[in-house]
This record gives sequence, structure tokens and C-alpha cells, in this order.
Amino acid sequence: LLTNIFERKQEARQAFVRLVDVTEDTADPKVWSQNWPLQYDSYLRTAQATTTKYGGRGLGASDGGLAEQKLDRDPWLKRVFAGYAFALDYRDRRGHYYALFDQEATRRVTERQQPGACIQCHASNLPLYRFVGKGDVQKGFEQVSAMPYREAREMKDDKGQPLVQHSVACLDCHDPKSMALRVTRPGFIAGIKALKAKQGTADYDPNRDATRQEMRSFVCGQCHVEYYFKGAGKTVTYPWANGLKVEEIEAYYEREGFTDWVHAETGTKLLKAQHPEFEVWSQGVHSRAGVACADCHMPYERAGALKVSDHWVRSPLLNLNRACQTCHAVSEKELEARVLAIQDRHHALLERAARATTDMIDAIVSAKKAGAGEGDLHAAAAQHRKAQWRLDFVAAENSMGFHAPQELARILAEVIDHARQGQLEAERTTRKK
Amino acid sequence: LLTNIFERKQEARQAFVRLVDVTEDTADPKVWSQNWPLQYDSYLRTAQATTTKYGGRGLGASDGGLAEQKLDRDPWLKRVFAGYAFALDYRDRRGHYYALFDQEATRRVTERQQPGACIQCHASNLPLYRFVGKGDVQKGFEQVSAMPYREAREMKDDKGQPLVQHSVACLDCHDPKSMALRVTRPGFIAGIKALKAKQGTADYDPNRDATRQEMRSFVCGQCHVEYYFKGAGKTVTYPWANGLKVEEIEAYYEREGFTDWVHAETGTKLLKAQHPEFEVWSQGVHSRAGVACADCHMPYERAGALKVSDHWVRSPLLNLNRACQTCHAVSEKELEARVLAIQDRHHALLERAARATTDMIDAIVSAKKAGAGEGDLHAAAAQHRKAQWRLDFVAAENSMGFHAPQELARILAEVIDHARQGQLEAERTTRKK
Amino acid sequence: MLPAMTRRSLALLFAGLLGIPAGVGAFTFVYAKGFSYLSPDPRACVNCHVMNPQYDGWLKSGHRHTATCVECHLPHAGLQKWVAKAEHGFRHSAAFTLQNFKEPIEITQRDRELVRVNCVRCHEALVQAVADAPGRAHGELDCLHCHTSAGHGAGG
Ligand code: HEC
Ligand code: HEC
Ligand code: HEC
Ligand code: HEC
Ligand code: HEC
Ligand code: HEC
Ligand code: HEC
Ligand code: HEC
Ligand code: HEC
Ligand code: HEC
Ligand code: HEC
Ligand code: HEC
Ligand code: HEC
Ligand code: HEC
Ligand SMILES: [Ca+2]
Ligand SMILES: [Ca+2]
Repeated sequence: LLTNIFERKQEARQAFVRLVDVTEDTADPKVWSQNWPLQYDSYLRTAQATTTKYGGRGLGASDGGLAEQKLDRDPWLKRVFAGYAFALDYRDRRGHYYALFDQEATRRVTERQQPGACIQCHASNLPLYRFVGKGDVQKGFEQVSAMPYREAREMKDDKGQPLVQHSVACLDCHDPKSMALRVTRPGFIAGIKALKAKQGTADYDPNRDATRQEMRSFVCGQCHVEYYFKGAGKTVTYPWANGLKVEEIEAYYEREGFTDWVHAETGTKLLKAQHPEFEVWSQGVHSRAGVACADCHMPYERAGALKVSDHWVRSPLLNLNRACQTCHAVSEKELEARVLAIQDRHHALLERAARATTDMIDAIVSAKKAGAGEGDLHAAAAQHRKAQWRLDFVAAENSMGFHAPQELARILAEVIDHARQGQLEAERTTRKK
Repeated sequence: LLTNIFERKQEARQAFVRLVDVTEDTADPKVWSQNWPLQYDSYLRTAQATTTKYGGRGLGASDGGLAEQKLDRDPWLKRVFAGYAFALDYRDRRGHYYALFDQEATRRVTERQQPGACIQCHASNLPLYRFVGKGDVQKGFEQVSAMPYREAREMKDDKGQPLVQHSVACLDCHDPKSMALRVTRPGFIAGIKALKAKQGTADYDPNRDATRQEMRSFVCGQCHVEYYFKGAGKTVTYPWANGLKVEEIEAYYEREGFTDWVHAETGTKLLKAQHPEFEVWSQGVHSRAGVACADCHMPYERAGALKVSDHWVRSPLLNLNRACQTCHAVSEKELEARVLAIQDRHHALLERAARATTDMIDAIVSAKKAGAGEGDLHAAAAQHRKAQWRLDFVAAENSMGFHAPQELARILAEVIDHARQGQLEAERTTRKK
Repeated sequence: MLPAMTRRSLALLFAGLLGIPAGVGAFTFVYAKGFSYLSPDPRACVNCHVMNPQYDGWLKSGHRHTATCVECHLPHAGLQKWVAKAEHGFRHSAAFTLQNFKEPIEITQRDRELVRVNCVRCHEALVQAVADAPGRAHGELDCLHCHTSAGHGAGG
């Protein structure tokens, strides 16, 4: 007993002891674990399969081994992505432990040609970038982005050691010297700079100018964002020069004249939205209140007398007391009920918007059957492009409405408006005849 | 400090001495003022004209004397209410002081025949109900509801004294004996009873069973609710037997086969929604958290040594520090910004939904011009009825989205879905030909 | 030397028998400055680092000059006060020693009501007109519904 309390008081004093030295080349978290075992232990837990009502289903219910197949759960996804790799294989997300593995395993990679650009968010890749860029990360990033995926994935250093071995790891978010948070993804550094410039701050550098609280979201914004591959160089680019709102990003793409793919059934040139957690969070009341991603997804936990950040990055619903109760003095049951009230309402509306979109696709298809040409379908196609962009922006976001409930419902309302108008335009072409 | 508190206690001793006796017949707040001057003084302030970005504009900018004309500010209202009294005169709300005056002044009353039922929420009418019902409030309420408006309004007692002289007043919310909160509106008492029965509580009596915190919302729910006049008796009825959600109330009306009016341009049988603040609030996170109407609209204020409820019932934006800051420890500027972020987003979506609705009306009108008969337009009319009900439910609610941001955006999304489908159905009829 | 578990249960039993403050045995009691419970000094409460957040919050609160922990968290009627001190002392010390409590620490319903009584005790003059609604279910006004941060934050 005495000793028990004595230990507490000891812990309270002890700080981190550096047993081993970690450097920019230490990609392997196992090495870091010797200095920071607590964080490492929780980090490893991201390998565990978890499930919540709408959260990523880690274990493949539908086919063993991999995460659950979204295309089976929501068949309308196959339809809206017709002709695109995402109609082939599109699964639930799961823990950081799987980031590299799942990327290699997806049929989007095994059966389609993908660039090295993909690696930016799925591996601890600074050593790779520095090696290819001969010390210059930016150069290396650009060259790797342009390579074919496998070539980048299998790069070896001069000693013949593979350069890409680890999923998201310590080096990606921490400065090995100070352990301070840092952002390392060239795509994010360029993207946030463009955004701040638009907002009036020239030459912004997050690693120099961001507050600690901002960094607690920026490290996540490195990857949980919408992106596209710019030009022949396939440079990973975050379309933020015009702002983070759905229509601001759309305007950016229209200015660029960018298109991800052509819809197989309608022939419309479409955009693909990917996991815009950072963009959507920025529109919600939590971000207004300065609540960071890490506050909810990596809450502090007490290990003895120490407070450490839970590196088992996961759904906060699995950890409501630490993730929420520090700010909301209500029961876990009530907190979960509040989240589900938001998510159930959101999910029903998402299904409604998906129906409107597939109805529009049907209408365009039968218009074409009835002989409508591209010229006739111009107006319908314009609506299709707007509707699909908005629908995907919401569907690809992973909080099922929670990060910004009103904003996401607003966007779904616009999906319905554009989809139904597209349907009107399509039906009119057949009437003209 | 202690002496300080001690002195306050001295002062306080004299608080609330009953100088005059108030009874069930004391409708005149002036009399109550002698016992409770603080509450009376703030109550009188409801006569002051106030303005916020979206809140009721007390003074008639558009035509002197009366509150601002909504029909001029939002012309689409004229269109969607075509053929109904609301297309004649539909203004902003203002303080309780005006409740009776504005009702008599509206062209909906001066140029259209209205029943005595209207008086339930615009006057301190218990003496009237008891007089007509020979002591029985419920009977009196039923008989008064069935009278023509002017007859009810000008009723006199045996001594020839007018029975309806005062706007919303003390008697309506307080038991003159104990000063405890109470609900007095027969429509509410029957409505909440039906709702609780649906939820599994038989024979619910708010004055007996409600907690104090519930009463702090119920007193407002007496009037800030959707209602209709049932049957030939024109009994004021709250359509809650099926629940408070927009589709639950709709289902109730469909079962009743009820219709408020027939749209002049399309001939569709439509429903009218009125100020469903209570119903909408009940879907928001504040009501989940037990936050009552009075918490925000009648916050405590310090009057000398006493804390009293501010009876100047008004927009909380005019009183952010008291209305919000005890719970939200952020600046007034930030609080206002949070409200406006919600309201601006909501307002833009409301305009979008209104456009979809008027587009549908255009389509039905030209379908009729092109010769479509009622039979052909059956499907379009069904969509018109659903769209109008939802649009009005949101537009008639007075918080411009604040009371339940996600729920209201969800409903507007459904407005658009039904309106555009109505447009599709209408255009199809012309194609059939 | 007995195995840890038995030592604990023994100590708890011992404490239970004594039924005095701090409970987990005289040694621990002294060591953990369990005497906190006999002292109105706020610092006494936070000998247990687990309560640092509340202490920090209190330092920020408008009450730091006007009310100490015990003013809000312990009853102020003679005997009750000692009973509560013993009960708190035992429960907290035991929890702290065994490290088996839920975090963040959550006030118990009983203590929440106790705090509310203390609010009124000091602010009676100010709130006399509103503190109670006679003859109504749950007629007493819950101060904490609006003043949650009282004692622990900028809001009071
Ligand atoms: C106020 C708390 C909060 C904040 C801040 C927050 N999130 Fe979330 N996040 C949630 C909740 C709650 C969910 C829903 C989890 C579920 O459905 O199981 C969620 C879901 C997610 C998911 C899907 C998780 C899963 O299990 O499928 C991801 C990814 C995510 N958030 C990333 C982020 C990022 C990146 C940020 C910052 C840009 C962020 N979140 C900010 C609370 C938060
Ligand atoms: C800007 C960062 C970023 C880039 C670039 C990126 N990903 Fe991802 N990827 C993520 C994030 C974040 C998730 C988890 C959230 C989700 O699943 O929506 C994810 C999830 C996945 C998943 C698991 C879920 C699924 O979609 O089946 C696969 C597989 C995947 N990515 C493959 C790829 C491929 C292939 C590429 C290149 C074409 C790529 N990623 C490029 C960030 C990125
Ligand atoms: C270097 C890229 C990268 C960074 C940085 C990153 N993530 Fe992820 N995150 C991913 C990828 C990729 C996945 C999907 C892995 C998979 O499905 O295989 C993912 C998955 C997740 C999930 C889903 C976990 C589950 O159990 O379903 C959550 C939650 C999440 N990330 C939150 C965060 C937060 C919070 C941060 C910042 C503290 C962050 N991520 C930083 C790339 C990243
Ligand atoms: C996806 C981003 C991410 C990854 C990967 C990551 N961390 Fe962290 N880490 C954070 C964040 C966010 C914090 C909180 C920092 C703050 O509040 O300033 C943190 C804090 C820490 C701290 C400071 C003490 C604490 O717990 O708050 C240490 C030590 C640490 N991490 C070690 C590691 C180690 C070791 C690894 C690899 C096993 C790792 N981190 C991987 C995001 C990450
Ligand atoms: C660091 C503080 C903090 C954390 C952590 C936090 N919140 Fe919040 N939350 C807030 C603030 C601030 C607001 C805005 C309203 C207010 O001021 O209370 C808010 C608002 C909300 C709302 C109402 C807004 C809406 O979008 O409907 C819900 C629901 C909510 N939080 C749930 C959660 C849940 C669930 C978690 C954990 C996953 C969580 N919060 C974590 C501070 C926090
Ligand atoms: C959490 C605070 C809060 C609660 C609880 C709340 N309201 Fe409101 N209410 C507001 C705000 C903020 C507005 C917007 C005022 C504005 O736009 O100027 C508003 C607007 C209104 C308006 C229009 C006021 C005007 O000036 O035009 C009415 C009427 C109203 N509320 C009635 C109610 C009723 C009845 C309830 C309970 C059933 C309720 N409110 C509950 C905050 C609240
Ligand atoms: C007996 C009916 C009745 C009751 C009870 C009632 N109201 Fe009203 N309220 C009205 C009417 C009628 C108006 C509109 C008066 C007008 O525009 O002439 C109104 C107007 C308002 C306004 C608009 C004020 C402005 O300046 O624009 C607010 C806010 C409001 N009420 C809130 C409440 C709250 C909160 C409660 C309960 C504490 C409540 N009301 C109780 C009938 C009632
Ligand atoms: C169930 C309660 C209730 C009934 C019954 C009721 N009102 Fe009202 N009335 C209100 C409330 C609450 C407001 C303030 C909120 C608003 O303006 O939307 C209001 C506002 C008004 C206003 C001012 C704003 C406007 O619409 O121009 C007028 C005029 C009015 N009512 C007339 C009538 C007439 C005529 C009737 C009968 C046909 C009637 N009221 C029946 C509760 C009621
Ligand atoms: C629209 C409803 C409404 C009307 C009309 C009304 N009150 Fe109140 N009154 C309330 C509410 C709500 C409370 C708070 C009661 C509680 O919390 O239990 C209150 C509280 C009071 C209290 C208790 C002390 C306090 O301030 O909280 C007194 C006294 C009082 N009112 C007097 C009056 C007088 C006098 C009038 C007429 C001039 C009046 N009220 C009109 C709703 C109303
Ligand atoms: C009696 C306490 C209380 C009062 C008074 C109150 N709120 Fe809240 N508010 C809450 C709670 C509780 C939540 C839910 C999130 C949380 O737990 O913090 C919330 C959530 C919110 C949110 C986020 C939810 C949403 O719908 O986006 C906003 C914005 C907000 N409040 C603004 C206000 C404003 C403005 C006022 C004053 C007009 C106000 N609140 C008055 C307790 C209160
Ligand atoms: C021996 C260490 C220790 C001391 C000294 C201590 N506490 Fe605690 N206290 C704890 C622990 C551990 C908990 C969590 C207990 C639980 O949640 O079961 C706690 C919980 C609480 C709670 C919330 C749970 C409840 O019982 O309602 C309050 C309030 C509290 N303490 C007040 C105080 C005050 C006031 C003092 C000083 C007079 C004090 N504590 C002294 C360790 C201590
Ligand atoms: C002015 C009154 C007041 C004072 C002084 C005060 N507290 Fe509290 N305390 C409260 C209230 C109110 C709560 C409940 C907060 C809630 O419901 O979230 C609380 C809750 C707590 C809790 C439980 C944690 C929680 O949020 O439920 C602990 C532990 C605690 N107090 C310890 C202390 C300590 C230690 C001190 C002295 C440094 C102290 N209190 C001084 C009013 C006070
Ligand atoms: C519905 C919300 C609410 C509840 C419940 C509530 N208060 Fe308040 N309280 C307020 C508001 C609002 C103010 C600010 C009044 C002002 O600034 O004029 C306040 C102010 C105070 C003040 C400070 C007066 C000053 O010096 O500025 C004290 C003390 C106080 N309340 C004590 C209490 C106590 C004790 C209770 C429980 C009996 C209580 N309150 C319940 C809302 C509330
Ligand atoms: C030991 C006596 C005492 C207790 C117990 C106490 N207070 Fe106070 N409180 C005071 C004094 C003294 C002041 C400062 C003088 C004043 O404003 O009345 C104060 C100030 C306040 C204020 C004004 C804002 C501020 O911070 O100055 C609020 C609000 C308040 N108290 C609420 C509460 C609530 C709620 C509780 C219970 C959780 C409580 N008090 C418990 C003595 C106490
Ligand atoms: Ca994209
Ligand atoms: Ca109606």
C-alpha cells in the first residue's frame, strides 16, 4: 500500500528518459518504443478491429481479412462510381496499423495502374523522399509521386534496404529531436500555405507559425483531406487555394478544368472527393470552439501519475469518458445518444440524396437511349457533375454527420436539388423530340 | 464581504410582500405590479421595438405602426400562400405587449371571417372562458372557439365590463395563489396529454406531473406551437397525438383528412404550419440537455439584492451575457458569431427550398394550361402538399434555424426533394399528351 | 510479506472497522496527508494529484477568494459534516490507493445535491425569490444547470 502511493509520487516526478537516440532516419516505431513505451503500446493497438454503428468496421464481415466492403453494404456506390476504380473495391477505413497493408491489397491498386503519389499518406516515407530527392524532401516527393506505385513501394537504399516498410508512424507527426508535433507531408504544407494566402497571410509555414492547439489538428489534416493528383507529375495537391467549403473547392477544380473520371453510364465528366474530415471539421462548432482532432481521437489518459496522449487513434465512441467528458459533464449513455441522434438523421438524409442521384442517372441513360445527344444533355450533365461532387464529399467524409451536422445536411439538400434538376433536364430532352 | 452579504439580506427581507390580493379574476397586470414590481417593469418592456438580423422587426419598416410585412420582404410567401389569408397580411412577430393589438389589426381578421378560437393565444382570457362556461373553463373555451371573432372579443360580464382587455399576462403563466408556474391553455393541456399517452404515460396532467424545469418550457409551449381548428366547433387543437416531428404531425393530419385551404393557382389541398417553436426546440440538442425556453428568453437578471426572471421576453441576441454566458464561457462576440453562422446557412437553404417550391407551382400551372386535368395532376398535387407542409413548418418557425439546426436543414432537404419531384410529375403530364 | 491483494483487503477491513476518515489505514492516511479532510485548506485536497484539474479550476474561479473546497463539498451542519468527512475520506483514499476510480472524476448525485445546498446557504439572500417552487415536483432550482463552472472555472 505504502509503496503503491510511493510509486505514484515517483512517477509524478519522472520525465522521459532517452534510452536510444531517434533521428530522421528512424522510421521504425519499435526503436522509438524504448524511449516512449506508453505511446508505443497504445499506437500498436490501432491493429485491433473495432466497430461502432457507423464507424469503420475493421474486420471484413463481408470477406474475411479485409475491412468491410462498402460496395456491398451500399450498392448505390457501385452505381455512382460506374467506370471508376472505386466501383471495383471500396472498403471501410480501419486503424493506422493497416494503412500500408490495405493500400497494397485494394483492387484499385492490384488491378489498376496507380502512381507513387498514393504513398504520401499510407507510409512513413520521409526516408524514401530524402533518398530519391538526394536529401531534398520536396524534390523526392515530386519524383516519387510520378513513379508507378510498385516502383515507389519497392525502392531500396544504397545498402539494398527497402525504404518503405512502415505504416503511419512516429516520424510523420513528431520531430525526433524535440518530440514536438510537426507536419511532414509536402501536400499539406503547400495546401495550408495556399489557404492562408487566400485568407491574407503570406508565406505561412505551419511548423513555424501554428499554435500547439492548431498542430493537434494539422497533423491529422496531413492526410484526412480531399486531394487530387495534379498534372502529368501526379503531384499530390490539396485544392484549398480558394477556401475549404465544398463550393470553394468545386470552384477551384472548375478553374483548373480538372476531371477525375468519366461516368460509364452517362458519359459525364466527374470529380472524386476523398475523406474531407479536416475540411468538414473546420465548418463545425467544435472547430469554432478550438477543439482539435486529437482532443477527441487521442485524448489524454492517465498512466499512473503521467498524462499521456492515447495513441490508439480510433472512434471516440469507444472512449467517450476521456474523449468527451472532460468537456461535457453528462453520462456516457447520453453522449452516445447525442451522437446517434445526429448520425441516424444524417444517414437517412444521405440515403435520400443517393436515391435522387441514381434517379438522375436513370433519366440520363434513358434519354440517351431515346436518342438524346451530348448537346441535348449538356444541362443535365452540368447538374450531374455538381450533384456527384457534393454527394461524394459527404459520403466520403467519415464521421456520418458528426463533425458538422448542419453543414453536411445543407450540402445533401443541394445534392438533391441538383440531382432532381438533372433528372428534369434529362426528361425534357426526350420531350423535345 | 460578509457584512456586504449581510446587508443584502436585510434589504432582501422586504422582497415580495403581498400588498394586494390577486385572484383568478385579476387579469390586469397593473394590479399584480404592486406585489411584483420588478417582474412587471420588465414585462412592460415587451412593448419596445427591437431588431436583430433575423429576429422579429418590431417596428414596421415597410408600413408605419405595425411590424414589418414579411410578404414584402420575402415575395415568395405571397406565391406559396396564394388564395389564403396569409397572402393578404403576414408580418413579423414582436413583443407580448402587442399580442392582442396585432391580432385585431391584421387584415387576416379585418377582411376575413375568423373564429373566437383565435383568442386562445392572444389575450389573457381565463375570465372570459370561465364566464362563458359558467365557471367551467373547458366548456367556455369550446363555446368561445366556435363564436365569431368579434363576438368573443367584445364579450362583457354581467356588470357590463369587457372580459377581454389584456394581452398575454401574469394569470396565463402563474397561479395567483402560489405564483408557481402553471399552464392554462386548454389546447396545450389536451395536446401534451395526447403526446404523453402516445409515449406511454396515461392521463398526464402538466400542472400536476411536470417538473419545474419542464414548466419553464411548457408555459411557452402553450402558444408557440403548431395548431389547427378542429371541426365545426373550431376547437383549437395541437396535432401531437402521433408525436412532435414534422412527419408525425403530417401523418396525424392525413389520418384526420384535414386541409387548411386550396391553393389558388394549383388547386392543391394544403396544410398551414404555425410557429412550431416548441416542436422544433424539442428536436434540438438544447432540449436534450434540459435547457428550457425561459433559460434563454427569460434569463435571470440581478435587480438590487435579488435575482429575478427577466420578463422582457425577447431575442436572446439582445441579452447574450445573461442568456448564454452562464453556460457558455465565451465572449458575446463569439456567441453571436456562432448563432449567425447557423442562421446565415439556414437562411440560404430556406431560400433555395422556396425556389424549388415556386418552380413546382409554375410547372403545375403550365401543365394545367396545357390541358392536364386533376386526374393527371394527382401525383404532382401529392408532392405539392408534402413540400408546402415542410417548407411552411420551417419558415413559420421563428429561430431562423437556431433551435435545431440539423433537423431544420434535414426538413428543407425534403422540401426540395418533394418540390422537384412535383415539378417532374407536372412536366410529365404535358409530355404524355 | 503478504501478497498485495490480501494486504489491501486487510487494510480496508481495518479501515472499515475504525470507520474513521481516510479509511485505508493510519499509515497511508498520514502518508497521503489524509488529514486533508480535517483541514479547510484547499491545498490539502490536492495532495492527491488526481484532483489537480479541480484545484486549477478553482484557482481560476471567482470563488477562490470566497469559498474553499469544503465550503461547497461538505455539509455544514455539525454531525453531518463529520460523517461526510469520514465517508469522503474513506471513499477517496480507498479509490486513490487502489486506483480503481473512473476518470474524469465525476461528482456523485449525492454530492451534487450537497453542493447545491451550499450554493443556497451562501447566496440565500440573492436567490430567495427563485431558489424554490413550492408544491412542484423537483421544485428546487438546480444552480449547477447554469453555473456548472462555479468553483471550477471562469464562469464563477
Ligand atoms: C468533438 C469531437 C471530434 C473532433 C474534434 C473530431 N472528431 Fe472525428 N469523429 C468524432 C466522432 C464522434 C466520430 C464518429 C465515430 C463513429 O461513428 O464511430 C468521428 C469520426 C471520425 C473518423 C471515422 C472514424 C471511424 O471509426 O470510422 C475519422 C477518420 C475522423 N473522425 C477524423 C477526424 C479528424 C481528422 C478530425 C480533425 C480534422 C476530427 N476527426 C475531429 C469526433 C470528433
Ligand atoms: C491525402 C492523403 C491520401 C492519399 C494521397 C491517398 N490516401 Fe488512401 N486513405 C487516406 C485516408 C485518410 C484514409 C482513411 C479514410 C477513408 O478510408 O476514407 C485512406 C483510406 C484508403 C484505403 C482504405 C479504404 C478504402 O478506400 O478502401 C485504401 C485502400 C486507400 N486509401 C488506397 C489509396 C490509394 C490507392 C491511393 C492513391 C490512388 C491513396 N489511397 C491515396 C489518405 C490518402
Ligand atoms: C500519414 C497519413 C495519416 C495521418 C498523419 C493520420 N492519418 Fe488517420 N488514417 C490514415 C489512413 C490511411 C487511414 C486508413 C487506414 C486503413 O483503413 O487501412 C486512417 C484511419 C484513421 C481512423 C479510422 C480508425 C478506425 O479504427 O476506423 C481514424 C479515427 C483516424 N485515422 C484519425 C486520425 C487522426 C485523429 C489523426 C491525427 C492525430 C490521423 N488520423 C493522422 C492516414 C493518416
Ligand atoms: C498521427 C500522428 C501521430 C503519430 C503517428 C504519433 N504521434 Fe505521438 N503525439 C501525437 C499528438 C497529436 C500528440 C499530442 C501532442 C501535443 O499535445 O502537443 C502526441 C504526443 C506524443 C508525446 C508527448 C506526450 C504525450 O503523450 O502527449 C510522445 C512522447 C509521443 N507522442 C510519442 C509518439 C511515439 C513514440 C509514436 C510512435 C510509436 C508517436 N508518438 C506517433 C500524434 C502522433
Ligand atoms: C475540448 C472540449 C470538447 C471536447 C473534447 C468535446 N466537445 Fe462537444 N462541444 C464542445 C463545445 C465548446 C461545443 C459548442 C457548444 C458549447 O459551447 O458547449 C460542443 C458541442 C457539442 C455538441 C452540440 C453541437 C452539435 O454539433 O450538435 C455535441 C452533440 C457534442 N459537443 C458532443 C461531443 C462528443 C460526443 C464529444 C466526444 C467525441 C465531444 N463533444 C468532445 C466542446 C468539446
Ligand atoms: C439555447 C437557447 C434557446 C432556447 C432553449 C430557446 N430559444 Fe428561442 N431563440 C433563441 C435564439 C438564439 C433565437 C434567435 C433570435 C434572433 O434571431 O434574434 C431564438 C428565437 C426565438 C423566437 C423568435 C424571436 C424573435 O426575436 O424573433 C421565438 C418566438 C422563440 N425563440 C421562442 C422559443 C420557445 C417557445 C422556446 C422553447 C420551446 C425557445 N425559444 C427555446 C434561443 C433559444
Ligand atoms: C398566451 C400565449 C403566449 C404565451 C404563453 C407565450 N407567448 Fe410568446 N408570443 C405570443 C404571441 C401572440 C406573440 C406575438 C405577438 C405579436 O407579434 O403581436 C409572441 C411573441 C414572442 C416573442 C417575440 C418577441 C419579439 O420581440 O419579437 C418571443 C421571443 C416569445 N414570444 C417567446 C415566448 C416565451 C419564451 C414564452 C414562455 C416563457 C412565451 N413566448 C409565452 C404568445 C404567447
Ligand atoms: C396556438 C396559439 C395561437 C393561436 C391559436 C393563434 N395564434 Fe396568432 N400567434 C401566436 C404566436 C405564438 C405568434 C408569434 C409567433 C409568430 O408570429 O409566428 C402569433 C402571431 C400572430 C400575429 C402577428 C404575426 C403575423 O402573423 O402577422 C398575428 C396577426 C396573429 N398571430 C393572428 C392570429 C389569428 C388571426 C389567429 C386565429 C386565426 C391566431 N393568431 C391564432 C399564437 C397563436
Ligand atoms: C409568458 C409566461 C409568463 C408571464 C406572462 C409572466 N411570467 Fe412570471 N415567470 C415566468 C417564468 C417562466 C418564471 C420562472 C419561474 C420558475 O423558474 O419557476 C417566472 C417567474 C416569476 C416570479 C418568481 C420570481 C422570478 O422572477 O423568477 C414572479 C414573482 C413572477 N414571475 C411574476 C410575474 C408577474 C407579476 C407577471 C405579470 C406582470 C408575470 N410574472 C408574467 C413566466 C411568465
Ligand atoms: C442552461 C445552459 C445553456 C444555455 C442557457 C445555453 N446553452 Fe447553448 N448549449 C448548452 C448545451 C448543454 C449544449 C450542448 C453541447 C454541450 O453539451 O456543450 C449547447 C450547445 C450549443 C451550441 C452548439 C449546438 C448547435 O446547435 O450548434 C450553440 C451554437 C449554442 N449552444 C449556443 C447558445 C446560445 C447562443 C445561447 C443563448 C441564446 C445558449 N447556447 C444558451 C447549454 C446552454
Ligand atoms: C487521498 C486522496 C484524496 C484526497 C486527500 C481528497 N480526494 Fe477527492 N477524490 C479522490 C479520488 C481518488 C476521487 C475519485 C473517487 C471516485 O470517483 O470514486 C475523488 C473524488 C472527489 C469528488 C467527486 C466524487 C464524489 O465523491 O462526489 C469530490 C467532490 C472530491 N473528491 C472532493 C474532495 C475534497 C473537497 C477534498 C478535500 C477536503 C478531497 N476531495 C480530498 C482523492 C482524494
Ligand atoms: C463554489 C463552489 C465550489 C468550490 C469552492 C469547489 N468546488 Fe468542486 N465542484 C463544484 C461543483 C458545482 C461541481 C460539479 C461540477 C459539475 O457538475 O460538472 C464540483 C465538482 C468537483 C469534483 C468532481 C469533478 C466533476 O467535475 O464532477 C471534484 C473532484 C471537486 N469538485 C473538487 C474540488 C476541490 C479539490 C476544490 C478546492 C480546490 C473544490 N472542488 C472547490 C463546486 C465547487
Ligand atoms: C436558468 C439559469 C440559472 C440557474 C438555474 C441559476 N442561475 Fe444564478 N445566474 C444566472 C444568470 C443568467 C445570472 C446573471 C444575472 C445578471 O448578470 O444580472 C446569474 C447570477 C448569479 C449570481 C451572481 C450575481 C452577481 O453577483 O452578479 C449568483 C450568486 C447566482 N446566480 C447564484 C445562483 C444560485 C445559488 C442558484 C441556485 C439556487 C442559481 N444561481 C441558479 C442564471 C441561473
Ligand atoms: C462559502 C460561501 C459560498 C458558497 C458555498 C458558494 N458561494 Fe458563490 N459566491 C460567494 C461570495 C462571497 C461571492 C462573491 C460576492 C457575491 O457576488 O455575492 C460569490 C460569487 C458567486 C457568483 C458571481 C460570479 C463570481 O464568480 O463572482 C456566482 C455566479 C456564484 N457565486 C454562484 C455560486 C454557486 C452556483 C455555488 C454552488 C455551486 C456557490 N456560488 C457557492 C460565496 C459562496
Ligand atoms: Ca479528390
Ligand atoms: Ca396549422
